[in-house]
Amino acid sequence: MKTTIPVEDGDVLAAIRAFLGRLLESGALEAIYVPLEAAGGAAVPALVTDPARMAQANPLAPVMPINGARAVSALTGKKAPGRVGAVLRSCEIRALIELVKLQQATLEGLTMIGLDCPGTFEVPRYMERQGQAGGGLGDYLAAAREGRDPGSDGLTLRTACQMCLHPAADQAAIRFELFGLDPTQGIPVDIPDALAEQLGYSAASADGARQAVLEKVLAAHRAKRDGALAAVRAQMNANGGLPSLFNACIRCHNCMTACPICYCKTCLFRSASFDHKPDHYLSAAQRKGALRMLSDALLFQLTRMNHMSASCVGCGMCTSTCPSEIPVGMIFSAVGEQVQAAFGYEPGRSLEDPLPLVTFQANEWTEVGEAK
Amino acid sequence: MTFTPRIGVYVCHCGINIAATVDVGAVTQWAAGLPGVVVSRDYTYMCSDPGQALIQNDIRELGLNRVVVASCSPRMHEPTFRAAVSAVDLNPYCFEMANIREQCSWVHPAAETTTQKAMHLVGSAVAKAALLQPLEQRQAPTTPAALVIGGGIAGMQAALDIADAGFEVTLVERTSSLGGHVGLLHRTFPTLEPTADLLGAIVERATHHERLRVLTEAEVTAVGGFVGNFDVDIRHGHEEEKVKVGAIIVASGFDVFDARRRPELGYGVYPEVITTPEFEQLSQSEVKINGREPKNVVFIQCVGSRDQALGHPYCSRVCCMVTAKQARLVRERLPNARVTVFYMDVRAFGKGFEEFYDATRQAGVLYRRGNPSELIRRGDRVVVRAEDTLLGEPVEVEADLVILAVGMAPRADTDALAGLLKLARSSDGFFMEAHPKLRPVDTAMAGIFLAGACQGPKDITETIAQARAAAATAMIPLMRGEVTVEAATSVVDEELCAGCGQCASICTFGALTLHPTKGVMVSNAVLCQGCGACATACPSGAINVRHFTFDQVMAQINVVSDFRAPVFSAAPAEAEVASPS
Amino acid sequence: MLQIEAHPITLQYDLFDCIQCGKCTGGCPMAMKTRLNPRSIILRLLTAGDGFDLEGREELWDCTTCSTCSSRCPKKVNPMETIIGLRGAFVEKGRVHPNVKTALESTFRQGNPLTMPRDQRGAWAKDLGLKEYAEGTEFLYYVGCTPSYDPRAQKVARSLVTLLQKAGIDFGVLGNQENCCGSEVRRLGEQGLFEMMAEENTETYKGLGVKKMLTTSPHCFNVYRNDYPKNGMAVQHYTQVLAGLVEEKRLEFSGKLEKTITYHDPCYLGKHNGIFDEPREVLAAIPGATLVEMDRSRQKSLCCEGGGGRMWLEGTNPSVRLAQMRVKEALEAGAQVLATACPFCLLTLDEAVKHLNAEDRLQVLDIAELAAQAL
Amino acid sequence: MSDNGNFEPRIVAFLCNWCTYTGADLAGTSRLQYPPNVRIIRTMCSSAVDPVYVLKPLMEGADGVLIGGCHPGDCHYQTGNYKTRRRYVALHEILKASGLDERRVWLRWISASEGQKFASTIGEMVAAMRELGPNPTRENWAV
Amino acid sequence: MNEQPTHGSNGRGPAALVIGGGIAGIQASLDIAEAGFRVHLVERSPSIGGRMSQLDKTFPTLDCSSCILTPKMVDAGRHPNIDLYTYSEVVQVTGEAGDFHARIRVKPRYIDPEKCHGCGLCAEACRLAGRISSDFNAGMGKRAAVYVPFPQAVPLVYTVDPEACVYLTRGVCGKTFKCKDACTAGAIDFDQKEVFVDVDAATIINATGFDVFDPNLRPELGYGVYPHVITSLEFERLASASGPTAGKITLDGTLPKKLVFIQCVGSRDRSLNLPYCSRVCCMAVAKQAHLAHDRIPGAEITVFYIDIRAFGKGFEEFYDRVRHEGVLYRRGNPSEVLRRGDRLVVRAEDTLLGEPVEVEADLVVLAVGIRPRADAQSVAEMLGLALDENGFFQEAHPKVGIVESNRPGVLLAGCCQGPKDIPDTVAHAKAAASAALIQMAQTQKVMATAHAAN
Repeated sequence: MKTTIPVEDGDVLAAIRAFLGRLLESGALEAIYVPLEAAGGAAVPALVTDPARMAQANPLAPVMPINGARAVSALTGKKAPGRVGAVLRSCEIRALIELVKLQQATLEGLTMIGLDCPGTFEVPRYMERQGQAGGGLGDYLAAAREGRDPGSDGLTLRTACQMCLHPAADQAAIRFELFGLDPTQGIPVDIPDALAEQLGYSAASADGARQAVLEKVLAAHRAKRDGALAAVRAQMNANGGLPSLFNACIRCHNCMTACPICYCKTCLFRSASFDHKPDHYLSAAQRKGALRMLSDALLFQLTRMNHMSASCVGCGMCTSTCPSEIPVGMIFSAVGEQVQAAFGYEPGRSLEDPLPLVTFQANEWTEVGEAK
Repeated sequence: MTFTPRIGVYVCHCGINIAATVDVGAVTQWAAGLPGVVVSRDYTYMCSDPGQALIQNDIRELGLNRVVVASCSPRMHEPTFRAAVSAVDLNPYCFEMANIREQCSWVHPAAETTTQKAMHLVGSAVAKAALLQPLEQRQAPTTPAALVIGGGIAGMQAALDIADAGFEVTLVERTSSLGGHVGLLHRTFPTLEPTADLLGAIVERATHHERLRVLTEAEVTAVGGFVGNFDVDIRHGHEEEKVKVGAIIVASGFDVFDARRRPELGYGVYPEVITTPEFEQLSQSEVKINGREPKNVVFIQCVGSRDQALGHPYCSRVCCMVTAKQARLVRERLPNARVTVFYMDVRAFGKGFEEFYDATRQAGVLYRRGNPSELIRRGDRVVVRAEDTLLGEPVEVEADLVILAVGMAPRADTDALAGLLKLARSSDGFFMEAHPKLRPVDTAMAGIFLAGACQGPKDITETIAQARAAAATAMIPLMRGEVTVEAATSVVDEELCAGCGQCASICTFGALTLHPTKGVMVSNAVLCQGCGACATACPSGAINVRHFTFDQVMAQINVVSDFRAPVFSAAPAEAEVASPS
Repeated sequence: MLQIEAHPITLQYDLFDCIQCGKCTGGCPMAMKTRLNPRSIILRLLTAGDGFDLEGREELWDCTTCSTCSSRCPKKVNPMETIIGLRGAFVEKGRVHPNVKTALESTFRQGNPLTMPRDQRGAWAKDLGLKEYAEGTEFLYYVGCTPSYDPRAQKVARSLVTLLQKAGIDFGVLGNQENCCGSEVRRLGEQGLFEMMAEENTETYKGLGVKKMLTTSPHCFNVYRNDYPKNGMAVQHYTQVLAGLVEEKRLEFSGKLEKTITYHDPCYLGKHNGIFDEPREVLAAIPGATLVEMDRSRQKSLCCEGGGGRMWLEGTNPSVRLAQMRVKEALEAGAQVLATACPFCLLTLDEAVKHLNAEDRLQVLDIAELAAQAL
Repeated sequence: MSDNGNFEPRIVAFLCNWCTYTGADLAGTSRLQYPPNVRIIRTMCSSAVDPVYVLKPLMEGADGVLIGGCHPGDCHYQTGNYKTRRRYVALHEILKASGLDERRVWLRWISASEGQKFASTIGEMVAAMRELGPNPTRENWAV
Repeated sequence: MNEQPTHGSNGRGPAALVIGGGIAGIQASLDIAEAGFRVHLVERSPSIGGRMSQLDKTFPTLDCSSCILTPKMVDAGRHPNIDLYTYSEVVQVTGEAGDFHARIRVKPRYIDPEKCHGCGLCAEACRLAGRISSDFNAGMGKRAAVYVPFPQAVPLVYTVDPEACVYLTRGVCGKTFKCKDACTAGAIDFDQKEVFVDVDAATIINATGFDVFDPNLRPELGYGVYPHVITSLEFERLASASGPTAGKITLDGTLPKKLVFIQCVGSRDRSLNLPYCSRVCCMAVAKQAHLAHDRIPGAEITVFYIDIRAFGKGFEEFYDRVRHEGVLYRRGNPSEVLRRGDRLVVRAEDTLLGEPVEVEADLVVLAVGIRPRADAQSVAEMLGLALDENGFFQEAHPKVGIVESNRPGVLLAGCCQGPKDIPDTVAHAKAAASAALIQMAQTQKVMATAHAAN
């Protein structure tokens, strides 16, 4: 049901903290995954069981150090040990759904708590922003209400967020709505009826301008996205193309480590198969007169595309973690978009959609395999 | 692992089949320089006893632990050499072949490039060999029973042989009675024996054999399992039943060519025009057309055979003699009738056939060489228009009965059955045998065999021969009581497996399941057919198909991707280049 | 318009056995130069239905009855006899070449096709003191028409007599009583006349109690051996007799004959009756003689175009003559002597040599003549 | 790109054991000539062709990669080639999107009885790769 | 093929006697042995392999004959359930179905098979090296008096040819035996005597094969007179990589430019009492014409035929292909072959032109038919079998009894029953194996019960 969480003297964060606290106190949930504010102003993803700890919880912090899907995968595995909740952004939820299909996580016993997401900043930007005036929560919420980019000159949102097409956490069981609304008057929440009763909430609708503002945000993001992807595609198809884009890659595998979809225990490229003998490198070098060290950088990226581009939700964590500032996420979004389009597949939309590469039809792409 | 490969490379001349286009000496010398190679030799015929002895000696003398033979296709001689190496206690899976004949010397000119290709192929094989692992072939017990699909003469004969040998046989016939096409025949060539005589006896035996279960109006709906242990679902009338068998014989027969596809011959338009099968029926009662005895009878051969235009390029093998037989019958039944046979070539190839053809002509049947072009109506008769190619003149022959010798076509449901049994089909649409010469009744699917016209046109004699051949081959696993289980199956590396289950969803044979506690996948070697789709599906490389592992293939790729003219590195000290021939 | 019924003929000659392989026509020496096509004739008969028009089929008279066709047919069809049968139809209707008419009439009246008087038949041997054949004589020497009347062929008969006498053979002749054997009559399609003659002659020989006969001509030899009703009479061609004598050393050659000889197999001796070796044995026994073979020898011997009544018929293409081809072949083979054992061959080949002005390079001789020279 | 007409394309082919590899053998037994620019690696099924196998040669400078499988419906493993087809579609999109020339990777259904088709396919592919010119990665060591 | 199951304790179950080690005998033996029964395989010549081993390629797939045969030979030679008796003959058979007793005569090779490695030093040393015409090469190749018929022979053991060996024919061979001196293994033993082995068998398979027609019986075709008129079998050896010319189609070093193939030589010929069709010649010629086209650039190839009998799977398609390659098929049965200058001339009628034709040729190949083996009669008497009107072994019934003979328990396989191509032969052999397996299964039951009884 739709309800509204009362907010006292405009302190939205407090209201949310209280709400999360009550989820634990009431015993509705045994633990909740949520960022806690830590010394130095960092927001650290944590699993909270003690309601008192909720005093530091800050789901509204515009930062995403990791994609929560990985965390949830870790704490549910093939079955959640207890009644666990997780505060997640849309990109985290969609990644989580892919991981569920890949049997790396389960929604069983998990309560997803989502928020409308106006976007996040890279961790360093977030830290900078902390200090600044107008960089506070109020401004962030206002941006959400007006449907404008919370970023400001010099302090821009993560590019992935600027072009996010899923700012609303539609699949979450509990959903905090921010777009087009003034939460200081009470925070509209979508919540399962049973839970609402248990916590003693009653139905109350305050939809306001949310839909309109959401449209506006999407429009802006779509425009941004189209431009950005067009740009990166231009680069990929330019002379040198993709290889030159990855020339800066140092094969640190950060992108893979940060990627919520890359679930392998050990990446193929870290396995014995790519742990070559010295003579291998020598003969490889002899072929072209020079061999890139570490080798197979592009092969690694292409193989990763091949493994996960169908499931890529565009969270951009790869870009965020790339020390060489290669627009990895942009590239993968560009590729992913085409692969997903080919199969009419939208990652994270629903558990019902099977992964495109583990299913098939007898009578599809019948032209493929026949000489043109 | 501390294993160091000691590889022997053996390059075959295959007489001149390889040596004429590939510089065998150069290949041999080049191979000697490859990592892990300790000996490299060439010889005229590696497959010959001395060739094999050469390899066996080196395994003993030089302590080889991997062997590469560069010769013909592994589909040809892999078993030969595997047997040869295992005879001296080298695991047969430590052997690899380079196909430098079918895929090199036979398809390219004698040139440097061809030799280079051969070198790459050998190098690729050596690279793989270095990573090969010994595998064990296991034996699985077989179900001492057989399934025969089709109750025609082929199916019955095969079923009877297997049952006579002491095994339970289930015979599944789609229609309500046994006998198939032969049941529709009147008499047989070349003996003119009434069909009923020979067929009756067989049907009788089939229906009363203690170990033979005949299911009419039945069909196979699903086939699972593998050689030695098939699980077959049969729909029998209204009930479904499951049977377990060790071997399956397909004897599903053929369809008759539809003469309407040659409209110029007027079949279906002129009542005077009938087909050979229809004449079989007609000839059992009084031969009358339009209520009167025909005075002029014309047979037309190759209707729907030797006809590329209609996609039947093949010869139907029986029509010539069927025609000769029917022409004889006409002469017997209607002594005053003129009988003319139009033919292109008279194919009287079987035992007693040419003699029968002679006798048919002696009986007054006129054979005219030519393939009639059209039939037209003239008054109360039809006129066959053709060229007598031996006169070199167009001719018109009036007829009041025209018999079209229609050919044999693959059954319309061949596709469905092929899908059910995973059988391949030849370009002519009939089921494809494993090898046209030496394995005429086997299929690519172990434990499934072909009998009769479902493999291609045959007369009764050949059908029975082939049915019994299929029976003999099918009996082998049943009599052995065991089959060898494929050793090159999938295996899961528990360290790498994340249990994502993509492999399980992709596996056709349900060979992969999630371990209840370990959270990793488990492969069932008996169910696994070794296709390798799972390995492709696994992003972490946790699943490999033995003998075709990721590392082995990548090693091959590393060699063949390097198209530079092969570099001769000085052969390592212990490596030896030898050429006894 | 010369209509005949085809169907009876197809049955009479088992033409349905034919598979139209063409082996007959392929080997037919006349097919090379005329319209004659045995295979095609058979097919036309088979496909003729009721009526078959012989009008304009003059090529049927080209056939030399050399039997190449029949001797090679894999299906045992006999095109040669079929053609002879068809000639019969012409004869019945009296539609034959005047020469043929004359030959037939002459045979009927004079007992020879050469229009020679019956009472001159024995004249050639006047001075030889030959005895009349009588019961008990070992051999009846059947001379034959051509050797009896033709001056060139007479030499053969004389030589043969010399040889037989030298070998001390007990033989007799019939002189003017000798009657034509009817061989050519039969080949010309006059079956009726032939059967009449065969009957008469058989009676005569029975009456004389002839047990063994030898002939000059392979044609006579053949007709007695194969066409006459069985009569318990053993017929031999003289070359067989000579070969026997040579082998038994009853006939020995003291003289020498420093000649290169090639032997032309007469059709009626070779292809018809499979006698290839005896003539060669005789030649081989001649001291000094070198035997060479032409490419076409034995079963492949090229017909001289003298058989099947062709002695009286030019044929439809006289411009090409097989005898001349044959003579050229003999010359190619490097022979100085072209030996044969048949009067017809002798005459046709002799004429060919003259026609080619090769008399100085090549001599045509009968084996009997050669043997006699070597005595 | 006819100026590249004279260069020798390098093609790596992965052939399924049951159909295309056998078809290639048939081309051999039938002595059907085709360009020697191809190197064949045998796999049990086309579905066993890991995209890495296709990408690796392309990185090494091979000008084309051929995947050969049984015709749809003929797969010895029933449905392997259907899976191959999807993987190929995905790979094609990746190559297309990432500006690596997808025209260098071919999938072809060639049965055991189609020796002629195999030979002509190689011929066509060599010609097509000539048209495309050398794979840039031939020279690019930094991949 | 390791650890074969064998019925009955250490193989003393019912056994089968297979007479003839051609593809038919080999296939039947392998099937029976694979099913776990013992087989006594008896081959008269020094090696198994039979006619098929002489062929170059096989129609219509063109795979090389020895390539597909050699593995089978090796399997048969290696099979633990097969006792191989080569250079041996069955001389006597008694008993009845289920309980036959046969006597095998093992001829002396004058070589100890245990010691011989088939190295061939003896053959090199032999005084007659390169002077004895090789039957395997249809008389075109030469070998020594001590020999293996062909390199892939199974077993690879040398044999001294008693007809040729100087010592065996004249009692003395120079001062010293060159072969003995050469043999490092000391395998040569001129004191070897023939030995007789008695074996029991539940069933007997007769797979004695066929002979080819002797074209001297068709003198007009000039075989034996013209060196460049050869038989199809001789052509196979010429075309074979392992043949006397290593696959070069030539008799005198120069490649023939004009080839003429003549079909039905000794087939469909009632005048020679060979009325039947030999079944294989049409396709054999098509194949050889293809090989000639393949090996001799620009060769003009003509095939004379009566009817083209391309009846088998893929045959018509192959015939189409050969014509497509430019081989000229002319309908007509050549009447004679003549010499004209240094060329041969084939005279025939092109029955479709309706004209006699003369075709020049550098090489004429006679497609000789299949005949019963010369010794069919004596084998038939030894086994108590009937022959049909053409001299092939008579089957029990032309349709349902094609592998059974008139004698219960004795079966027929391959061309000894009538002309067959390789697939038909293999099928026939396997059919015989089926009948044999039934017999043996039943015999085994009897044995088992008998065993249980006492």
